Amino acid sequence: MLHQSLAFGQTATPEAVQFWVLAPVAVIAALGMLFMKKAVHSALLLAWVMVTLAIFYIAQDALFLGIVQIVVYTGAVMMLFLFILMLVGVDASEALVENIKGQRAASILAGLGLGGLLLSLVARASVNQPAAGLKLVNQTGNVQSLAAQLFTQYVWAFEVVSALLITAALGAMVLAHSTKPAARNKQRDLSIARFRGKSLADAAGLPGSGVFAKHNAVDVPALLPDGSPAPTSISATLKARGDVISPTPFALEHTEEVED
Amino acid sequence: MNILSFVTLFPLLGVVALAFMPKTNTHQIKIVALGISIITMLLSFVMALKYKSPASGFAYVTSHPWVSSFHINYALGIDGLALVLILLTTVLVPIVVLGGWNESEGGRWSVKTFYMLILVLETFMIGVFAATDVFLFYVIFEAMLVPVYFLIGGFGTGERAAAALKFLLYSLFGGLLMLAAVIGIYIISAEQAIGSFDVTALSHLTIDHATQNWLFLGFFIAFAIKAPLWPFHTWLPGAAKAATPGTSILLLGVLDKVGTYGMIRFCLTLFPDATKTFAPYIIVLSVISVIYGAFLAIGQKNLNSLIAFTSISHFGFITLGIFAYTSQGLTGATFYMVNHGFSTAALFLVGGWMISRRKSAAIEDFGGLQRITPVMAWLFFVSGLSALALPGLSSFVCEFLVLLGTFTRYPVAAIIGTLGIVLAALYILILVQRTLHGPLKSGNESMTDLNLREKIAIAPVIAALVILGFYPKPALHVINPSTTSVMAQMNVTDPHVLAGK
Amino acid sequence: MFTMPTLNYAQLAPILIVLGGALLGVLVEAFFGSKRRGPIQITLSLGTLVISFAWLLRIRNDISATAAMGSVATDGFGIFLQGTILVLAFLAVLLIADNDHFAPAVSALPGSEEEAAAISSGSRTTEVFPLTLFAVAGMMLFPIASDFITLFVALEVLSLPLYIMTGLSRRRRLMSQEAALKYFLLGAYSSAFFLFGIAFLYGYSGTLSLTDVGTANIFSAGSPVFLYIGMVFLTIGLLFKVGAVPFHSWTPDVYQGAPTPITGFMAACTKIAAFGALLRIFYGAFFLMQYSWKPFLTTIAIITMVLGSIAAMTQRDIKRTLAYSSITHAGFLLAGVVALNKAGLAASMFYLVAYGFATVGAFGIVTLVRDSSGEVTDLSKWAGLAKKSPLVSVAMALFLLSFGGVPMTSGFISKFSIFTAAYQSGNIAIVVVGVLSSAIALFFYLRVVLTLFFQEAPTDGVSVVIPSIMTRIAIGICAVMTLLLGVYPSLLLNLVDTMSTLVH
Amino acid sequence: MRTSSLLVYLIALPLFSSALLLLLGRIADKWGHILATLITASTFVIGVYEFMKMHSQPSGSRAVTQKLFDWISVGTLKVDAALLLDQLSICFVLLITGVGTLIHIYSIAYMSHDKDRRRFFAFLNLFIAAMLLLVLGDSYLNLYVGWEGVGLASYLLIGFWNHNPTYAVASKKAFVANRVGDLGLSLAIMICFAQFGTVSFAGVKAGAHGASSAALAGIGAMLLLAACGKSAQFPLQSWLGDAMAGPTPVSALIHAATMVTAGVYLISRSNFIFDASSTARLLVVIVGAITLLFGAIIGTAKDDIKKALAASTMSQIGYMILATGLGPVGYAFAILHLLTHGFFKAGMFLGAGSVMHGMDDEVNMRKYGGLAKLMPITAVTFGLGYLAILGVPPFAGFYSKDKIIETAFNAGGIKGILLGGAALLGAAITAFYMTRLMVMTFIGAKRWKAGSHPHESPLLMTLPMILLAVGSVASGFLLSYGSALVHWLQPVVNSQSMEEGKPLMPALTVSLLALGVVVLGAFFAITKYRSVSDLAPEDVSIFTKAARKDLYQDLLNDKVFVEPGTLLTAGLVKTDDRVIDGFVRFVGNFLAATSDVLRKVQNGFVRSYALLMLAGLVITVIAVWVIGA
Amino acid sequence: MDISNYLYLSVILFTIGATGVLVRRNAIVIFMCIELMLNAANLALVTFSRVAGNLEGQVASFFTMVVAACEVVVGLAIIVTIYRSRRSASVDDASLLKN
Repeated sequence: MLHQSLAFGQTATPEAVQFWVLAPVAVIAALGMLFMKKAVHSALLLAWVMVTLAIFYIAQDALFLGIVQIVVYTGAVMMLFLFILMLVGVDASEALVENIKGQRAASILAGLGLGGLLLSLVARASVNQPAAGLKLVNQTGNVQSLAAQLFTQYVWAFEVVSALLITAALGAMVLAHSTKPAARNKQRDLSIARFRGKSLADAAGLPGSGVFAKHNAVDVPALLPDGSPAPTSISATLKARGDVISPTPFALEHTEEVED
Repeated sequence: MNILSFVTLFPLLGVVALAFMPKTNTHQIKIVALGISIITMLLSFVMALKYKSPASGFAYVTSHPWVSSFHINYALGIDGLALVLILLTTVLVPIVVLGGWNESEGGRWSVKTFYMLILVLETFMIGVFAATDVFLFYVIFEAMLVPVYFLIGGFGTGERAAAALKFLLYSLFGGLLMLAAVIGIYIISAEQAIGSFDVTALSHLTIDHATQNWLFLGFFIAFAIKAPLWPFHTWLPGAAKAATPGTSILLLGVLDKVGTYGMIRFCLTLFPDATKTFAPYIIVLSVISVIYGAFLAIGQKNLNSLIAFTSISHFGFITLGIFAYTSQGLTGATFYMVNHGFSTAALFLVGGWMISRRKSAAIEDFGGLQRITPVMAWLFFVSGLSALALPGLSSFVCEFLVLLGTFTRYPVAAIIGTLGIVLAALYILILVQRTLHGPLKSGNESMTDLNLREKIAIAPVIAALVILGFYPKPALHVINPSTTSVMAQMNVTDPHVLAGK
Repeated sequence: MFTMPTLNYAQLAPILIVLGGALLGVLVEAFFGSKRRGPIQITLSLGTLVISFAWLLRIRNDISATAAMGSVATDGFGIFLQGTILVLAFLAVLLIADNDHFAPAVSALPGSEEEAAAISSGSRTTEVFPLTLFAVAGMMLFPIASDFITLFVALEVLSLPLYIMTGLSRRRRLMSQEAALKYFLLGAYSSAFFLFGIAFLYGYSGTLSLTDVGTANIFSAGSPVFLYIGMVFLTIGLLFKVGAVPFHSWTPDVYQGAPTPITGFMAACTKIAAFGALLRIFYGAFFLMQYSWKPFLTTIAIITMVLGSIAAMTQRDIKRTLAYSSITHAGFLLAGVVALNKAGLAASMFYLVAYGFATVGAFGIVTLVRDSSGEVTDLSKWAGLAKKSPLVSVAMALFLLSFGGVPMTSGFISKFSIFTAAYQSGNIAIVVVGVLSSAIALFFYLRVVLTLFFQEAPTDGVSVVIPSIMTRIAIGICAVMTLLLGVYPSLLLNLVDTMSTLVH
Repeated sequence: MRTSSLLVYLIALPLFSSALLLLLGRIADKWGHILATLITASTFVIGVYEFMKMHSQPSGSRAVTQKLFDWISVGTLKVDAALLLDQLSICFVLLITGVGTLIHIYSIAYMSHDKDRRRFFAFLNLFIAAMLLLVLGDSYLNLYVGWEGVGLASYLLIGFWNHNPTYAVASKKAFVANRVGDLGLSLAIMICFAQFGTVSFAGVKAGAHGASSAALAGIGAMLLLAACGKSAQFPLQSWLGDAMAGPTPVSALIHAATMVTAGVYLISRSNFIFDASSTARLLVVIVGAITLLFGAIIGTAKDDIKKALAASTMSQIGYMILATGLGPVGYAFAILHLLTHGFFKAGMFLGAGSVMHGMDDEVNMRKYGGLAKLMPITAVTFGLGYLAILGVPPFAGFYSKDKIIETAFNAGGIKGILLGGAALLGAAITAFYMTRLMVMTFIGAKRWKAGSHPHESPLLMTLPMILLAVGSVASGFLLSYGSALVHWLQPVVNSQSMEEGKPLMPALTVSLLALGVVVLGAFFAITKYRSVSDLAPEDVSIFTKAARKDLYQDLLNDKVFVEPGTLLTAGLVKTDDRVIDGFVRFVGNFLAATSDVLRKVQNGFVRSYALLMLAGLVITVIAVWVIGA
Repeated sequence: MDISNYLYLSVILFTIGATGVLVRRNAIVIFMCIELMLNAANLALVTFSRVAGNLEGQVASFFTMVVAACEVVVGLAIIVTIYRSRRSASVDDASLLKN
């Protein structure tokens, strides 16, 4: 091990140096998470905090945890976050304007309150008490000792955690997995849909390009140059059957002659 | 099963029978309901005839464990107090069924539902008076609200839903306060001995004064709401206005008596010291009730709410008698409960017939009925006389006893209370004058007089009022020992005669 | 040195059976065609629950604190709650099994063609069954966990499936997804607190065992400050789960958004599990420090009762109303926690059972009331339902009256025994407030009853679908139990009396 | 003490017949009036029989009792349903049954055209029963039953034609005013019970000496209040005038001869209370004096013949009340006047009824005139009654009224002079208004409406009038011959006990004085009303106006009771809705408002929920820290 | 150096995370803040483990990581689902359920 712990309260200097260098950076990074517009920046800062913590774990005789922190947490979990961020849109940035009245002020107040309170409480608590240190238990190696605990005393919890993993997998499947991509509609389907629509007005398709008319179905009157419908353009049979569609929606907008 | 249990549960037999009858056969349903209630009445008569006042405690005692972890028993037993009220119940139910033969029709639900509710209610009403286990009493006390809620809301008129809700909320609110007190006294009994809900056992507890006061209030407010005592009364007029006459009779005639009954059975005997502490304040409330109810009755424009307010006035007398805790006051109050049951029943019955014929409950719509429907008018008048406590009718005896009993302890209260008898004359005679006297008002021309069924329905009520007025001894004979025992439990005696020998 | 761990599988079997069932369910998903999955899953889930329950009956008297190396405590209390959870989960699965509560294709966009195709192909999201079983396993573990790691794991095992299932509603999918998001975010937030609390409790005692925390002398490095911080943070995680004010905000939204059978399942079983854990922790680990937490928990209980019932008064949606009702009930149950006596434990157990049945029943009925667009939870549309469907309305009224604590229903006995226990512990304030808030709560229960029975049906009214046999069984059992426990509560009271033992 | 099993029949017979007639309905229309009359006559026979038996006993043991059953027995309160017939009550029994029988007979004819005659007779019998119970009850509580019973009967009879709203209101007014009096009686009973532990006459009498003077004064005052209600004494007099709404026989029986004298009976019966309390006595004489003048003054301005007679009744009862307040001998004179008044006033009322009968129910005297020729029997019998009430010797009133005036003067000091003066003045005014009545009705010019055919009434009506006229002439002499009544009543009211002090003036002087003022009054009336217009003149003095308006008694009642009462009622109705129910609603609204606020907190934003949690956490940490520290 | 400095750091990070949940609107960022809180808790566990001289804290920390991983899977799946329906990952947009 790198150092010996002396008493609860005092550690060797190298650890102190390390702490005083990394801790402020971690705090700044964590705060940065709060103020970054882009989620992806926040994610990177969080990853940084996690790595810092991993170093602290190692410094505190938790070698295994330190490694796991980097591999699993920073490596896997944070990557998942980034992945999802990509999915959602990596550029998506959040306007940092608060729109719930009083939320921000109250949040900061509550945050400061909680922080202040906890800090002062912790300050009261740790006065001159010796820390036991992990030298003894880590004698056979941190990983071995950890494993021994994990597989004896906490084996039941360990077993149950498997349920959690399955749940997570199942959950992700249920929520995100879609059974089959829906078949794209073929032209045949499209035309059937056209004729089964509410109005037959769509059935005829659109007129060719370069024409003023917006429609060319037989049951829609043609438009005269001034934009008014030409009643004679409809077959009398259709009229008699009442199958005439009002041409108003297809009329040309009255455009002003623009003179340059 | 002893006869008391049998009487209590018998109406449920009717419920079962009705459940298997087809909905459409309304006439048969009514006959069955009537039959069951009459048999219940006869059974209760048998029980009453064999009743002997026990030296102490209750008669016809029966007890089975119910919820053993809380020492709750299905425990029944009656003393004179309970007996007269049970008899009142069993007599009124057939009268309600017969008198309100058609009021079950035209409700939201079927006729069958109506009578099933009525019979369930009857079991509850008998049970609540017979229960000697505080928990059992409480359960029935609350549970009986449910059928009434549906009776008002389902078969009433006008703002029935709101009235039903208000009634239920008030009662349940009171009930919850009582629940806290019930729990409290149970805990105390558990501390002093093995926990118990038995009313006799509980009366032997020694409870310190402050606790007594709180527990007393818990019980009392529940009962005051039910009774209803001023200022807890505002649920009543609405409920009476919306309910059918039959429901009103059961509500005011019997259900509300549970409040005053509870005051005697629980407040007085379980918390004698607290009773003495609070009695002066309650006397004040009672006097206010008497006067206030009477004034409000004078000011009512609706026949049903007028009767409701007269009842508030009368309940004021009852609580006055109870919290004077003299033998005359207590006996008078108990007897008052019975008589008020009959007199209210008479008023609501005839009033209900008038309303159903006129299709309106507004007093101003009536007028001159004396000329066109003499029998109905006369019965209404006689009912009114019983409400104003005319000597010769039973309500006089009890009202007088109450005032007399109160006077010996709280003379000022009695004097103010006496003003109530003048106001009673006013509200009844104004009502009589507006509805029965004067020229016939238009809209009343086609009214028909009572038919035979209606006459039969009301005859026992009037007979009871007259007979008990002339010869109240049987009732007083039954009530007196209970009164004596309540006073003994409270450790009080009547005030001394001031002068004389 | 490494020694073989000894696990008493007989005592762990109920949980293992459920987990096994869940795994089988996952395999079924993989190997059976979508048409056949449904019946198989239903049978499998119900069978698993029944077998687990049967096993539980077998081991009901095996009390031990070392079944899993000290990670779980199988005692009367734990077994009772496990059994309760199994029974209620069984009823809930019956409701879940009714066809059309879940989106057929969850990943498809609401209203998309893909969704329409899935609907028309009749496919079902049968994954809910294994998910439910996973949740049940977590719930069964939660109240018997006796170290903090197991507790935390159990919490997550029960929560994760619920987060997922909340988002699976077939109709109003946006709301359902929103509910899932809210539930998840707040749940994760609260479990962070929970974990932080565990850390500080560990800091205080140097151990993660519930029992040892309770009996820890002031550990050399520990300071009571750590205890307080740990206790508060841990408790808040649990209070979140039970929906106590001010950690309740998720409840109405999630209850409303989730598919109704899931809401029923969640409302009943989660509450039991979470209260189980709460009771075990406060009756065990924190018993000796009661003077530091009792006032604060009492206050929470009072606030929860009062605010829950007041907030419910003006709700217009039946599911939200029931959500607030569950908040109010959390308050009453907390009264049982702070009573801190055997009576309080027994009363809480009774209460949980009674509440569970009524809750599953009530939500079961909510699933039945529909119009052309599916379930209708807007109360105004429920007006006059009694005329069309008297039986369903009577059952609903029964559940509501039970919630309100009207005598002759199980809710009354629950309330009575809880208040008795609280009174016995000298906590009269909580009884008085409880009574008053019951009165307020009654108002809104009765308002619903009034709507059902006394209001005129609107023209665009709803109808009650003919319930499937499974739903009928579920609601029927709930109604019968609600009534039976009200009329003859000794059945259960005697049981909880004997079962209310905790091993440490 | 002797017992008699007959007493109960005095009450039971008419009660039974009344119930029978009411319950049988129209079936009894044909014979109901006959049955009722026979029943009443039979009670008179029983009364006479009892009187004979009583008379044959020595004066100390004449009272008889009959115990029927235990009525109310609670704690120390024991009230029997028991009857007591003594020298005092027998006077009343005979008066009630005697006059009652005559009036029944009269009514057969008078009501022959009314389709509800049966009901009328049922009510009359009810009245007889109640009145007999009133005078026969052996305790205050029994008395109270009869007391309210007669009130009820009076209510029913006044409102007999209640389809006329005015009559219905009149009956209600009478009952309510009576109830105010009843309040006094019930309070008196309560004080008695609290003081003596009993409410029987004997018991109270036995204890009266030991009671405090305040208690006695209280009982006395309350009894007086009761008497005021029933006997229409100041300040509860206002109902009597309106009570004339009832059929005339009713006015004669109830509102002249019997019921209204119940107050006198009550005070005489309670002589042991009043004897022991000078305060109570003082109150009694004040009330009596005021009322006798009050009634008399009202009487001078009434044009309605029945209302004039009613005012006269009020005044005459004022004399009786005055007498009862004058000490033991006064009771006897009060009863004497009561009896004589019963004859002559009933006679006059029947006469008035006879006149109305002949004049198509016209009651306005200004529409009469010169009827003496057409109705000779009525005029003569009425005239005899007139002479009696004026106190012209040897008619009955002379014996009774002069005795009262004389006793009043002898009350001593200023009090005596004031009371005597008032009584004397009353006599003068009585003479004035009675003469006015006689002149306007029977003498002078005809002022009838066209179409009237005044005629003499049938024999069934005139016969009772004749018999009563005989009584008006002879009763005074018979009863006071040799102080017969004074001796007779001695055991009950102790009427000879008081040592007669030196009288202020000799009896003869008083008589002459009284005669003098009577002549003066009569003369004045004759000159004034020799010619009368058939319309009441409007330009009259304010005194006349006031008298016509009953000295503003109704106005006063309206202003003091009715209007504030109405306002109070309206106010309370509002209070009930707005304050009491309003409070409950307020609580509800407050909770609902809170609920709305809570709904707003639940704003749908997950971040707000998280904030709430965090805030809750912070507060909890602080709280636990504070508690832990 | 004072070992409790680690605790201070843990507390500060936890607070920053707890506050971040309140002020950020992007569901993913909020979730990251929660991860930060979990990490802070882990740091406390590891530190306490050193103080207590046993490995239980580290075991707990290990479990936390596993649990967190599962939670992340489920959480992100939910976020993706809702993003697909709404085209927004802002939690403020998801406020249909209220009052």
